[in-house]
Amino acid sequence: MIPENYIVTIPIVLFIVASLAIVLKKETSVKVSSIISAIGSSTLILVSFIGFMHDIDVKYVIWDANGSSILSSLCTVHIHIDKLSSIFVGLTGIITLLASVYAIKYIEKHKSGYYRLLSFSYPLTVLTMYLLFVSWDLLWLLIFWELLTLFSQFIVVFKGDKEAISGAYQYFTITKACADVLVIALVTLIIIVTGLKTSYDDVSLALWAYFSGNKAIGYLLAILALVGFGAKAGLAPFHTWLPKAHPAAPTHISAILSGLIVKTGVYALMRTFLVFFPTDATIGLIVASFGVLTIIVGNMRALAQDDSKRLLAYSTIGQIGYILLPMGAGIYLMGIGQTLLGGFALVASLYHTINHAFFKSLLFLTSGSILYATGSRDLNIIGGLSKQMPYTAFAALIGALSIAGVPPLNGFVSKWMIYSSLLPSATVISLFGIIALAMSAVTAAYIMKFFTAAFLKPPKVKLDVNEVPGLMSATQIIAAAFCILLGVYPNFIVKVCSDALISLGYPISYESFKILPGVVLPNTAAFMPILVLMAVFLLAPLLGLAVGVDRIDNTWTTGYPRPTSAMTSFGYYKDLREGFSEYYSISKELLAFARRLSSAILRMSSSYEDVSYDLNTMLYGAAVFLVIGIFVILWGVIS
Amino acid sequence: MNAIIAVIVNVIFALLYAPLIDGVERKIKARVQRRKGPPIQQTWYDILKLFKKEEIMPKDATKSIFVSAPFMAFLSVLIAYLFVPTILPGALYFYGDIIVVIYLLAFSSIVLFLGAFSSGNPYAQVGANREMSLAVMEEILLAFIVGSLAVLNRSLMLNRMFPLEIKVSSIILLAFYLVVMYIASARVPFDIAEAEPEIAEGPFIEYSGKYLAMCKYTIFLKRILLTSLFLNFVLPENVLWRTIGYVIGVVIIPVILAMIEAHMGRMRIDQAVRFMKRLSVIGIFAWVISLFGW
Amino acid sequence: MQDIKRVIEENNGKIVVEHDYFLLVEVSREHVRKLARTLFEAGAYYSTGVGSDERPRNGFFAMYHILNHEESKKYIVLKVEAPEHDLRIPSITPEIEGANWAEREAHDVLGIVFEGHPEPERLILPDDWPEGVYPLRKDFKYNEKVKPVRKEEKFIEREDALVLPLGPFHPTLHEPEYFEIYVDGETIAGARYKGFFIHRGLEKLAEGRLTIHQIPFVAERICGICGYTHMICYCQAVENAIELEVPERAEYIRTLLLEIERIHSHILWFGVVYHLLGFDTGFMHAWRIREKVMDIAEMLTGNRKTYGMSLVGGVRRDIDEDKKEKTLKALREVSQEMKKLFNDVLAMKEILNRIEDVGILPKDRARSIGVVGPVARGSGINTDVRKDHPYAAYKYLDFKVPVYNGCDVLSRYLVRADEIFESIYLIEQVLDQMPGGDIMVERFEVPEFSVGVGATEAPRGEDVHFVITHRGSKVYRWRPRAPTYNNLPSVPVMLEGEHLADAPAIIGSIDPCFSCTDHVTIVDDSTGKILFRGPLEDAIRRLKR
Amino acid sequence: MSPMGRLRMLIDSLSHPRVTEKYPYEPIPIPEDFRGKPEIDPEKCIGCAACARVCPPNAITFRDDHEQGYRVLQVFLGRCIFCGRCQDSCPVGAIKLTKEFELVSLSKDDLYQVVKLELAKCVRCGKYTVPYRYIKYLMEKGPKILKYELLLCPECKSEVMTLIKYHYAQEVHE
Repeated sequence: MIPENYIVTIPIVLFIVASLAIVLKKETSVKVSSIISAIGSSTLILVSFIGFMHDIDVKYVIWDANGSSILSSLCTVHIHIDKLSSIFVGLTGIITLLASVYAIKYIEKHKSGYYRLLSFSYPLTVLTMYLLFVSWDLLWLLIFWELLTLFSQFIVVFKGDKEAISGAYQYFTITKACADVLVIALVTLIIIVTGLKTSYDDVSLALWAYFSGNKAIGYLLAILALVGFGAKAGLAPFHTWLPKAHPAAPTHISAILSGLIVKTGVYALMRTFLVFFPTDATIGLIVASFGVLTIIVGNMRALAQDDSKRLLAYSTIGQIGYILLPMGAGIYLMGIGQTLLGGFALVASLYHTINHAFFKSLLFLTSGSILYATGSRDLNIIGGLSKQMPYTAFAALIGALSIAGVPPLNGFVSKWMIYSSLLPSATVISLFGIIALAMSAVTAAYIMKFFTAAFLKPPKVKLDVNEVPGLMSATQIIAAAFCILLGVYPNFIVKVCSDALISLGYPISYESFKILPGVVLPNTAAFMPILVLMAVFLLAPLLGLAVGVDRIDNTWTTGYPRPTSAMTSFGYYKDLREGFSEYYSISKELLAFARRLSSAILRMSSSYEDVSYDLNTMLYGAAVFLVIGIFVILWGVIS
Repeated sequence: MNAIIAVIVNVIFALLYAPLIDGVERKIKARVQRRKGPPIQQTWYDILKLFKKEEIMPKDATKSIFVSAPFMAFLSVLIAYLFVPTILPGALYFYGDIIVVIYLLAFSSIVLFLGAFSSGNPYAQVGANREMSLAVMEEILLAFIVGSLAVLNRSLMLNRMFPLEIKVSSIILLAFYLVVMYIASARVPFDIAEAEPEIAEGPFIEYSGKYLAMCKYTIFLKRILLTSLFLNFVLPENVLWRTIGYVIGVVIIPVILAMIEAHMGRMRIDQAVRFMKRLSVIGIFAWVISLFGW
Repeated sequence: MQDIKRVIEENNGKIVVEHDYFLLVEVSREHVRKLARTLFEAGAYYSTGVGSDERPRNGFFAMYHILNHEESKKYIVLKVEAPEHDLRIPSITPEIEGANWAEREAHDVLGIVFEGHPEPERLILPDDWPEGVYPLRKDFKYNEKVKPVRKEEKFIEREDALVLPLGPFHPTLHEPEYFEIYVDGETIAGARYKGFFIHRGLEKLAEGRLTIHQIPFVAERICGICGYTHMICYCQAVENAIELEVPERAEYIRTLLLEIERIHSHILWFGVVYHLLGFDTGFMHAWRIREKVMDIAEMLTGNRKTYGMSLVGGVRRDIDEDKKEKTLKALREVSQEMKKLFNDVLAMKEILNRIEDVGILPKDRARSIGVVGPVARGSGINTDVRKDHPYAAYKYLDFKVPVYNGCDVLSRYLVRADEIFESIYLIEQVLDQMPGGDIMVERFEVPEFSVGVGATEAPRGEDVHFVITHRGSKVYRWRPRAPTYNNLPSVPVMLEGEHLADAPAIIGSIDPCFSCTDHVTIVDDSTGKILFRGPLEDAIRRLKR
Repeated sequence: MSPMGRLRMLIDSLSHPRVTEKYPYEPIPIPEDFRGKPEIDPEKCIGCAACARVCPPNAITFRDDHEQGYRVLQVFLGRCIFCGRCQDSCPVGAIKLTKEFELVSLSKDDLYQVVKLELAKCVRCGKYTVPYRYIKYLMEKGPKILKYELLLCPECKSEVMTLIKYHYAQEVHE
């Protein structure tokens, strides 16, 4: 049995090795780095498993500095994997494993791009993400946070065309130059508040004490944290970079960006609000309000998209809202003493985080397959792919149905938990619940637009395409299987999530959900998802196939034999959107304002960027820095 | 065990009754148009006839989705009957079952949307689009009802809401629910998705035989489901009175709705969306009142 | 009157025939464009155009442009001739939009080439009709067969819109006709019309086989709703050509039946429109009320629809006092019930919303296309053949012409509603003032090559028949032009920018009567076999398989 | 969405009886002058074929059988448009429009009415000419011309007339 200290470092080593694939040629480099990353990702799953069983706590002392505590924090890398971290690490492991495997074939289709940049930064992105989840120190969190932004920015820029560069630029400037300033401010404040102790334990202890005395500053801190971390998660008014950056990246990266990297923001927010801050109703309300705003903005915008990946990117924003809303609501309900519903909401939030990682990366992978097969992302042009790409279509259908919250897929379970906890609370939160419920129909509408436009409606031009290679469709099918599994057998995840929350000290017990009559758990409820599954998903197609068709004929175009035509993607729900034209015009105004604001920030930050580095020096500088850092860590372990 | 027997009886009742009441509605509509109209079993005859006819599939269609969509829609509405009692009180109740009912209803719209798009017919595309737009608006209105009910009863369990306490808020909610029920049961002026003179039955244009029968059956079942939900909200708990009330109500309400339907013109989809958007203001109002517990 | 003659003469037109009803003007090919333009600017609109093969007579092909000049109460028939070896005539479509179809039709059936026509495409002949075969030429036998030519049709695909084929078998259209509608979402981005699926070849049949007394019955069958007006129109055209005076009592009876036909046609339209708007109860009520009018017609003529009452020279049946009573009684009921129905329906907000400000046809556009009847009157054009070119007994009667300026579907709706009550008023006057006397002129001479124009105000608008007589009680050329022929080109204009859901109501608002419009093409009917294998037949074939 | 108009309409409808006819089970009233199925009376018909000449849709046709000596007059209801021109033109009132309108039949043969009339022989050449009855009718009602002329076929008639004219001319000349 390898000692835990080493287990934690195995992925680190593997990812660094993967990043060394930079020395190879073009596609080969990407393939090699993907393969090694895949192995690294599987070790992540192992780490997460062990971490969930019992907390792992490892300290790498780089050198022993007994001086000021801030220096000692920097000198020590404190890796601590608690249950919350291990959930996120596990997610990282699974999703990146799928993405890496997917990338092996997918990358062949790309004709040009910065291959080496990709093969170098991709493993490092995963690595920094991993380290971010496991580090137990605010300063190191900040360091990894910055590095993650840096490396993930490089992979966004991979294609090197105008879209990619501007997407990466927006991504970098907004999340880094804008939000990171806030994070730095926040961390500084915390350090002052906590007396320069940056370990999570110290921070949470000190902040709880401080908060009761200085509510105003506490709220300020909360808002700063929300904006700072939330910007990376795609929180509503600060989301503008997301739909530009995510579609620009190669698809397996988009899947990671949407499935995981936004989750770093969620993780940081959870860490902050569930651990550092006391469960205060006002904070919860603030978070929940931002969550609702994010839901509305993301969903309504997604309804109007023509580009498949852009649509999914907006959908990510909306789904982040569905994660933040129950989180805020949970904190709020905890704060006002409705612990049962509150705990339920928090579990729902965590559950939805997991679900979203699966179905969103699945959907991005299918959109990548479409891109791979047809070379287009434009929902106006593609269409009717379900015949040529049946596996992809099946996977996409599962993904689409689960994001739409169709029982018994996973999206339904977490959404059902959200409404079940929010609606009966008899507070303003229930209005948020109503909005979330209403917006879930919009979710269904836009995701059905994505699915039907890509796979069912007749294509505008005849497409001669084939199913994607087996490796790619296999990853999609696996992700789809997860979507089904998490929906059909939810109690495992509910247990995991509630355990994680319990370990954070919340008065939730998995058993306590049984007090609620019939949570969607087979052993406690009359509602058996498996029954619905059997009935709808198996019986219906079986019945349909049993009935069969007697005759296949031309499409009935009211008697005039002309080829069938397809709806433009812009035409979908045009009247619905016109019905909400007020919303769109308001949001247009707001967007214009945000654009002015961001351009001002851009101007500032771009001068800052210009002075500090051009791309190459940035890359080398970062690489050298990282390699040195890692060696130092390893050295600390050995000594 | 009792609940299971009740559920079986209820489902069978709904299956038999839903087409029959459509026949009654046709008769009523004929009467207000001063016609004689077909016999009340006509809808049953129609469904049986459709079952005997051949099934045709357009050659552009995606078979797997095209053939399974009508059955999926049908079964999802049928499953919703597990949670909503009809003639006998008693169903599978659990916490949050009303959400499941709403999602199942939405799911039937979604699969019909999928089925319509899988046929590749341009009319089906337009019709499905309308269907989805309406479903979104319906869901927004239903969300307000469910939210307000949850606030009012501090619970999301249907049997906790049967019957509703008589309060200002519950009366407003019931009135609001009646309007939403009318809209959701795809009656004129809200039969925009199927609008026969405009887009020739829209989503169902390519369906024939058993598939068409299933699509139609789904709509009938959905109407009775929504009516039963309403009756459950108002009927007393006493089994005898409840049953009597239910039998009367399940005839009277569709008859009244049919009379209203007969005197309406069809709305345009954008008008309908705006109308429903305006209705949602009442939803907010109802929510506020129920928050105060009036 | 003097003015218009001066204008014609100043523009090198030669007035050949001066009739109370029309002027036959001969004009050379060089001057036709300018003359047409001048006449259009003087207030005449393009009514119809007729091509004619006059080679047996003088070796020329002739094109008759018929313009309606309401101010001088005359039809102006411009005759342009072209020799067989040089079949080119300048197109007047660039000057008057309304000439588009008529010229294309003349090209299709006779092979006259219109120089400068903006869209010289095939209009009325089916796609598989061979090039260079011109069915209305006199050397083409009426029972000749042609071999169809397979042709690949080029379909228009639009990137920015869904192409929605509306027709030929669509529930909106009660007759086979094809609209290709391009929708973006549900907004109509454009529309293309393709019609003339119903080919009966009545013209060729009439010229080839029928006598002057048989044609009225064929003319009545041009339309399934307003057939009688075609019958009268044909009779009047012949009567004008041979200068025959019809007995006054016959004129009154004709008027009576024309107005009854207008009432039932309008009520039918209301029913259809209510059905298109989803208000089926209104549809049922309207048609129930209409049934009373049908009963009157049946009682007066012996048939609900095809009255068969007129011949050249008069009418075939008389009307007695008892029938008068019954008619008046029934009409009073109809009037009452319709008033109630209109009041109740106009109080329905959602119906009003569906027709108000929908399907706009601006006045100037309406004039240049040359729309007629309620469509024109709904766009603020005061035109009515009954007033402008009084025929039958209208010259003795008092009535108003309803005109609305809304240019939308509602205006057309209101025009028709008002017309129903005007018609009832007219019938009351007719029954009151009807003089005694003969109802038929039995004997008359039919001169050769005498030109006649007849026009009536059909329920759908101005109906024009053009006749050239022939020896032996036959016609040399007969060209009926139904009102829908002039109204249809305005539909794409109305549709543009509207909502797809309104398309049926807009198409319905012109009260289209497609078979009226389409009849003009040629088919051999005598063998009972259809010659054409157009898309329609393909569809039927596939169904049979 | 004002309810008043609708309510009025509803009450109005409910307070009046239904208008649906029980037609196939009960007869339906038909007006006096209804133009229904034309019926030809074979007893009265003289075979002049005036109806066939005026019939617009060629529903009435005739065929002379010069071998057997019959004229077959045939009314085919499948083409009839019920205009009544045959009734107007018939000199003896043999063809009349009845009030019958239920003409549906499973067999096309039911839609034919056939009148078979014997043809007279030309007294000069022995060829069949027109029906006997027609000649009889013309003898009684026709213009006062040379009656024996009616017994000739057209060729013989013109020959005879030429002869007569020739003889007459000669007589005059002489």
